[in-house]
Amino acid sequence: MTTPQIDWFALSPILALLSSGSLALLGAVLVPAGWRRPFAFGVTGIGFATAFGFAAAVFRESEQAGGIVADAMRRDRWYALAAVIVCGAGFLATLVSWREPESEHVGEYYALLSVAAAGMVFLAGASNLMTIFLGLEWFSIALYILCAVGGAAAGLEAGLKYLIIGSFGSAILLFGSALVYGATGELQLEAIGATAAGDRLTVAGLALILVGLGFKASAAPFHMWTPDVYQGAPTPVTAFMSAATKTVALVLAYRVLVTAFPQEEGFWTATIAALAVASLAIGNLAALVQRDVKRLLAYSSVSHAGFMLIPLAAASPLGGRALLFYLIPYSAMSIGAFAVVAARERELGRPVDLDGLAGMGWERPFLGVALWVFMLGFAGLPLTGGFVGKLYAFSAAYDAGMLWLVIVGVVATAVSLYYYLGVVRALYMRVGPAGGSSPREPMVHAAVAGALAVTVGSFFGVQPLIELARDAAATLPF
Amino acid sequence: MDAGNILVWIVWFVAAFACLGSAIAVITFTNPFYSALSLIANLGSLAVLYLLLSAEFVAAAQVLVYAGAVVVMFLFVIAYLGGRADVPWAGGPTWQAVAAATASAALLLEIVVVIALKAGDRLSDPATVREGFGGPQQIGRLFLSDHLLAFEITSIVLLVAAVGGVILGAHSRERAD
Amino acid sequence: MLGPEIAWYLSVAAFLFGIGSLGVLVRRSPLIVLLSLEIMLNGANLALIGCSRLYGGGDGQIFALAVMAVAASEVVVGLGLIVAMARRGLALDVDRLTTLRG
Amino acid sequence: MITAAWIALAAPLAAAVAITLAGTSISRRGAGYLATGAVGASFVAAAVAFVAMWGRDAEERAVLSTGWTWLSAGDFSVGVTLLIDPLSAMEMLIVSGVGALIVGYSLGYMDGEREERRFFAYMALFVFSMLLLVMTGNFLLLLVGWGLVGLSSYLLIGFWHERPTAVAAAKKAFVMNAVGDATMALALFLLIWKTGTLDFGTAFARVDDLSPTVQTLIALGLLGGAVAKSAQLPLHTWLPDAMEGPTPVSALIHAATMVTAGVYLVVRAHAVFEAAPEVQALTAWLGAATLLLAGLVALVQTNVKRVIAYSTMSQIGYMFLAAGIGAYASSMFHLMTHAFFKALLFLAAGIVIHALAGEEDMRRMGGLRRLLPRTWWAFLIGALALSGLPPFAGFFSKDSILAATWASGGDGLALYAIALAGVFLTALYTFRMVFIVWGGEPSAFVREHVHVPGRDLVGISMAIAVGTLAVLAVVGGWVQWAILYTPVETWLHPVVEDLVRPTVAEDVITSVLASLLSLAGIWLAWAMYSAKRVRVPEAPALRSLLERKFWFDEAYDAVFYRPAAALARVWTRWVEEPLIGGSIAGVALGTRELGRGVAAAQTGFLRTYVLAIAAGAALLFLVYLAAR
Amino acid sequence: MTTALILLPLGGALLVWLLPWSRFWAGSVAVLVALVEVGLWVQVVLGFDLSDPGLQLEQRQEWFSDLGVSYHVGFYAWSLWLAGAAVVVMAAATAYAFWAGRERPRAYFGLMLFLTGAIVGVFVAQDLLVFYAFFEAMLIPLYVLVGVWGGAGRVGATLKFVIYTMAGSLLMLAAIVVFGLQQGTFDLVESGTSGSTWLFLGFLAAFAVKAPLFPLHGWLPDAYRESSPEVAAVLSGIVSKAAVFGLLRIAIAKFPEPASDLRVLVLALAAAGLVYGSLVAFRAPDLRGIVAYSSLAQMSLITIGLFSGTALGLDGAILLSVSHALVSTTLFLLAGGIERRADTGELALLGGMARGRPALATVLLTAGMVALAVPGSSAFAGEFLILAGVFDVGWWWSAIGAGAIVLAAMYVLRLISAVLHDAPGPRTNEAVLDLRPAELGILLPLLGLLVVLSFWPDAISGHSFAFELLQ
Repeated sequence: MTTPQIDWFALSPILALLSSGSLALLGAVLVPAGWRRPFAFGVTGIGFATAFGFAAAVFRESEQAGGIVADAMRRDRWYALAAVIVCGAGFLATLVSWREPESEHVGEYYALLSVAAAGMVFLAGASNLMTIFLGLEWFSIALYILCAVGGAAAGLEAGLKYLIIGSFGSAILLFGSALVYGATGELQLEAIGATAAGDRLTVAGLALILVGLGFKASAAPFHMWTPDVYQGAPTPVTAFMSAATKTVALVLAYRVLVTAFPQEEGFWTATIAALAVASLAIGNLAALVQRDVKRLLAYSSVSHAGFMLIPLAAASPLGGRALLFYLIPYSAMSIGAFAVVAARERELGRPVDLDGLAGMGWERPFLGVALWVFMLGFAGLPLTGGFVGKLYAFSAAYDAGMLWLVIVGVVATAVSLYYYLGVVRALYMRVGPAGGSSPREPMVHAAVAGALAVTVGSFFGVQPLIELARDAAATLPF
Repeated sequence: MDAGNILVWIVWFVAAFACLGSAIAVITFTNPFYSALSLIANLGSLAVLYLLLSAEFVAAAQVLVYAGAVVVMFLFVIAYLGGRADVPWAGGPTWQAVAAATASAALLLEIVVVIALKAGDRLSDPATVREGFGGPQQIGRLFLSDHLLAFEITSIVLLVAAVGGVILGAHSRERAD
Repeated sequence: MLGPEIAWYLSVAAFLFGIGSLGVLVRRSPLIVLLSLEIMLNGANLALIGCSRLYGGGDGQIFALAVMAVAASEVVVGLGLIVAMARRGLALDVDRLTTLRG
Repeated sequence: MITAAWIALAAPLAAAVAITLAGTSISRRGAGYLATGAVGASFVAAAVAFVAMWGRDAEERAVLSTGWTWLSAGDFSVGVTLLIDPLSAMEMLIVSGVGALIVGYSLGYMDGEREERRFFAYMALFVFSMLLLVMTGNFLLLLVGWGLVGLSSYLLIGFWHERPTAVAAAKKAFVMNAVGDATMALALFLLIWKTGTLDFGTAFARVDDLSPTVQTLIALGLLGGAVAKSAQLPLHTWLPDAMEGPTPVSALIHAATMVTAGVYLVVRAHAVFEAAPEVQALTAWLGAATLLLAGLVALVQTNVKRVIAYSTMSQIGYMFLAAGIGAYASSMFHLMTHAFFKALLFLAAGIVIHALAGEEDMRRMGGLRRLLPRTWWAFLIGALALSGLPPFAGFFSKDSILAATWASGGDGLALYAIALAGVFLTALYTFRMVFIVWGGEPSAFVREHVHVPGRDLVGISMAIAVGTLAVLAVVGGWVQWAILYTPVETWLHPVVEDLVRPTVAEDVITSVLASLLSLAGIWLAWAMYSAKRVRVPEAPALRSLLERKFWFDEAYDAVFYRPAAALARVWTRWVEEPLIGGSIAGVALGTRELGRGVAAAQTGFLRTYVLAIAAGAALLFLVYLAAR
Repeated sequence: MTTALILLPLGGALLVWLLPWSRFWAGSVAVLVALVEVGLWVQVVLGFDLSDPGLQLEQRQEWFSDLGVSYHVGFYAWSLWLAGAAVVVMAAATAYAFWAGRERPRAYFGLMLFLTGAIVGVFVAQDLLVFYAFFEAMLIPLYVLVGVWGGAGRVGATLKFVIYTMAGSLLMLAAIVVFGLQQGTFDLVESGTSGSTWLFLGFLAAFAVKAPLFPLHGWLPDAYRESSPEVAAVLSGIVSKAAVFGLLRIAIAKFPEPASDLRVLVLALAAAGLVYGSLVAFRAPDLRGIVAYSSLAQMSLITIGLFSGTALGLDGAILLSVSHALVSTTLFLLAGGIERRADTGELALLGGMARGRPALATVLLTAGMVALAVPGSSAFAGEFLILAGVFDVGWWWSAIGAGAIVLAAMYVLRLISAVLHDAPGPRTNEAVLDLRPAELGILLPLLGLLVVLSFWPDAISGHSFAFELLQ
């Protein structure tokens, strides 16, 4: 029996997160009650920061891609960059979580946050159908609990819905994996790709795997859990989910499809394109009539899944680059927007609908401007990275000969403006409820500022970011 | 066809029908308690199928872990909440039930069709396996070498679930005060 | 190999999967929905083990074991949620979980 | 000489700008003096230039001076260019001279008006514009002057802006002139593309090489501008309405200078018209038709200014006729004498109106001869000059036009007949006016306003203007008597050569005929309106035709204004509001409804959500199976 | 220098937003920055070789290399004039806002300065993406400026405006992506020309909305009526000129064949817009309606010039653009002043204002005369060149244009008469004062520029070299 060589360095981001999670959990027991919150918060924050650093280091040191533990995981820049994004998102989400949850399970909350992020980071590197399934369940189960951790009815409802639908999705993914295993006898992605068994069993497995991945990325028509869960979950959790889940789901999807199913490229590119169109259509249309801001953002995230599926459908190095780039500002904007909602929620003491935003732009100038910028970023207007992201996504689609997808994307953007600007309208053009003094939210402000910096910075500093994305995308076998 | 083969076929038949029958029972009983019990039958018959497939360790684990632990937990919860009747097919619009049946049947049929189409091909050529295939030793070796990560992750997932169970269970007690 | 070919096992797996999904789709009690999910996972497990036998590798069995653990985890969390909801006096009927909608 | 020309051009503009900018820091009188002084200075400068030109050889009299490039693009370039030659010098003298007199007259006439400053600024602006029109050396700046005189005309007609009729008349004048501007602009475009330049000299030299169609079109476009500005058929209806302006305005703009700009244009661009003989003939016929029509309409007008306005149209008809047959010198000569006597008539009428507190209806006048004796003499001189009786100015200029018409051959005889008929009509309506206004006994209305008989010339400025013009209306025509000497023709010779040259016999016979007709007209007027020996014919149909001015206004209203207004209303009501404005709202609403539908599918039922996934999976599966 | 022209107002905007200025100082700083911007522009002109038709004062900095995108700015002679009009109009608008007083001054003036920077950016952009970025960045402050500080119907107006313009610009974005990838660079100087009709239409759509061209002007009446007067002035005066820049620099210069193939279509639309706008302006019941629709007509005329394909038409279009920017601003600010006094812009309720209000009358009259392109005015010079240019394409275009000038006379005179003349209207009372010195201080420089341009339109038309761009 040979104990496998373990590349601890490559796993360091995961280990850092697991450590911080364990510490937070221990803190829930060992640290005196008054100190639990700052302790857990601090430990988690440090954990994310450390993981972020490690991930960056892994990125730098991984010019040569390689496998970890019998190729259960890949150590490459694709993984590392996704890990960086997840850790960054997690760090911001931690900041937003300050004062959350209101129940006594503070340590557990932060521990779960860390552990969920660890699972996501792991999943970004997973390169084996088994580790993929496990990774998915790892962070999903953590998220199910996080949804319900506040104990509110909506949270419980969201948690249960998420659990049942998520398990159903996982089961489909699992069965698909079994079919692919049956067709090829392999679980490892590259090995599957190398087994030229482009037969019915393989495509059948691919179909089910696509459904599972589409579900995680909340692509229509597998998106229906998204609005309910995003709305019901505690806002910081929603923020984290919207950014990080989508990141890993898409990054993973790209890896799986490109690595394991190169022969079936015609199948999945067409499917992804169709999913993209459906997501764009349904997400944008449904968002038009939303009043609850979190729900509106949830539908917006569905439509953004559509936008990010466009480079996926391109199946090219440019597409990979486009996806990774898109994820950076998207994650920042998403967390930032939910952070602002969280701040408003705490100020008003109730869920925020559009009326709840009325006049906020004037009362809370910083948060108002920030939310404005995030909305513009979502809409893909210049001066935000959202614009460059869309540009790259469209470029990739055109490059892959899918001009029609560009047109669809453009039309969808036009529709989306209506509700993004609706938020801005609420912020600035309505008279709000008489605003009291804002609770001091330095952490949320810091998170928003960070998100803002990334959102705007990714517009001006495209070159360095796109180089990162290019190096990362170069590791996938296109 | 020798006698051993016929015996296996018979066992397979019994186990497979028990398995499907109990599965149908799970989803048709109005009382969750009976459903949970049916699940035990389902798991047991599955274990037999696993044995036929030379997966001894898995079969054992199935009976011990699943039937022994998971379903018991179910039963506790059901007992705790009281057995509320729940009629299948009830509630929701008719089209929903029709669509549900259609979708499930379609999925099922499609998979079966795929398998059937492949049946004469690759699926009819099982490998010859060594002695000890599916035994605890082989499983243990795989878990600690190639699938070390899977093993670790499984434990993490279980830990997370445990924490979750504690939080969700304990939480409401506090709320009740 | 004695007895039926692997395809037969896979067909049983498919039936289990289908029955499980039907259960999820038609039952309103979250408990039975969880049970149905277990059936779906078991179907997948059977397929995995069958394929494992087909290729003579242990990967499928390992996978199946991991799935069992995951299934157990899901059940733990699911039951936790159900208990918590019951204690909060929420209806144990997925059709009545519709405060989040639209 | 060229410096003097620039000064002549700049002085009135400077005055206009100064008055505008000074606002209330300049007194009303001051503004008047400033404007009069500036126009006077202009006249002096023009005279200096004239004298300087006189001293040169005939061939060296034309001088070009470009101030700066006004407009250029690609190879096309137009400068602010002055062309000072005998023709423009003559016009400069008329414009600035008559202008100075009338602006001076206004000092008295407009005294006490609240917005006197504005009036003088506009007047100065007008003189500048008119000078620009006649002095410039290219078509574009000519068009600029053309437009600016239109603008000044608009401003001055609508000077009493609280009178709706004045405002309406001003707008009408502007719009009709804009039509002329537009046709002229089109001719200019054609010139640009066919000759590459708008400079008079070069363009005229190149016109000969163009195809006949192009030549005709250019000439037609220019004629359109000329017709609009000079109130000839069919763009004549604005002029009578323009009488809503203060009387000095009518005198300066709508009698002496601006309205004759069309004649100037035809003479200036004679090369173009000569290249297009059909248009030339059309010019002549339009002139003839206008002179006849205006003469007829003038017979039934009751407003004293309108009678004079129609007579102006009619006289300009003579000028067009002359220009059309190629009697350019005669045309210009008549333009000059007409400026004198028509300005005189207006100013004299202005004194009457002033005396009667703004009343312009002839029917309420009468018997003013004794009350305003000096004005009476001035008016009478003007009337005689207008009727073309020797030795008054009109006799010399009009008779040479008539003779030239006879001599021109072709259609000439028909035109000649019309022109002669016009002479009769002129005398008739002029003296109808004379007898009604001045003859008979003063009406009660008159007596009420004019208390002290004989004190008619209230201000020295008005006296000077009327006096000078009265003298000019007599002696102005002596400058040339075609039978004996032709200095005007000689003077203009370097610029434009007459195409027709009547014989002495034709001249003499025409003079006799015309004088007799004129006398006949006067007699008939006396008989009908003073002695009442002859009944004014009833002929109600004819009368209403004339009173309605041949229904031109109504026709234009029905053909152009109403359809345009209706179209505007229809577009606003049925296109702009529902379609253009509403379409986006409709699209937005539709999209929203679609969104409502999509959101409604999100029922909150967990089983539906799962179903979506299951169904999606089944469908995808099926498609994959079918495709592989 | 070019970049400084962009950064100065943007920096000013940040300054106004971030420091706690009082109402007075926020406005003062903004006006000061706007004036310094004008000064900077003058400085640029002084350092500019006005006889050189090429790109000058170029600056280039790589932005992202894999798609060939760089921050590339520079001035052509003709774009220099457009930028000049922009900074002047923005200065006037800012000053007017300062005088009129606006709620939440720091936000307001910051946005105005931001807008200035974005507009200048549009006029100097030499890279498609830089252009697009500034083009859209312009929209952001406008959205708020109209939506927050506008009139009663502002929200609807804003929505219409944004949806229209964004729909157009997104089509343009698609076209940009395709064009840039086809060319391998997004640089406008480096890239070659394309023969694709579809791409051309994509660009055309964006600019046709922005200009606007018939029938894509649905946003115009509301936006012009509901925004505050200075914002309406900026919209019609300057923002529309971004379309001029785009049409010339991109649609025409980069797509010579489609532009000439579809010339008749564009000209027909523009001619329709010209007649349509003029006629509807003639029916409009209020001040701003007339100016708004006249803007539609004028922009149509400018488009005709741009698509005439002749030096006369193109240079004339630039001249008319500058002239229209100044006139339109003057008229909107005046309309704002009148509405402030009379509390309404309904023509039926106004009238007789000339009596006793000489400054108002003179300024309105002068601006109106330029607006109707009285011969000798800069607008006339521009229109003359445009129509002379398009005469080469077909005489009928010129004929329609000439006819529309007559209509222009009709609606402008209607405006002037309805405000100034006839008997005083119901809202013309003693409280309606003449223009204040501060207003004159804003309006007279604009009028002064117009007068100077009227005396010497060649300053622009002869030093634009718009046609040379297409060589």
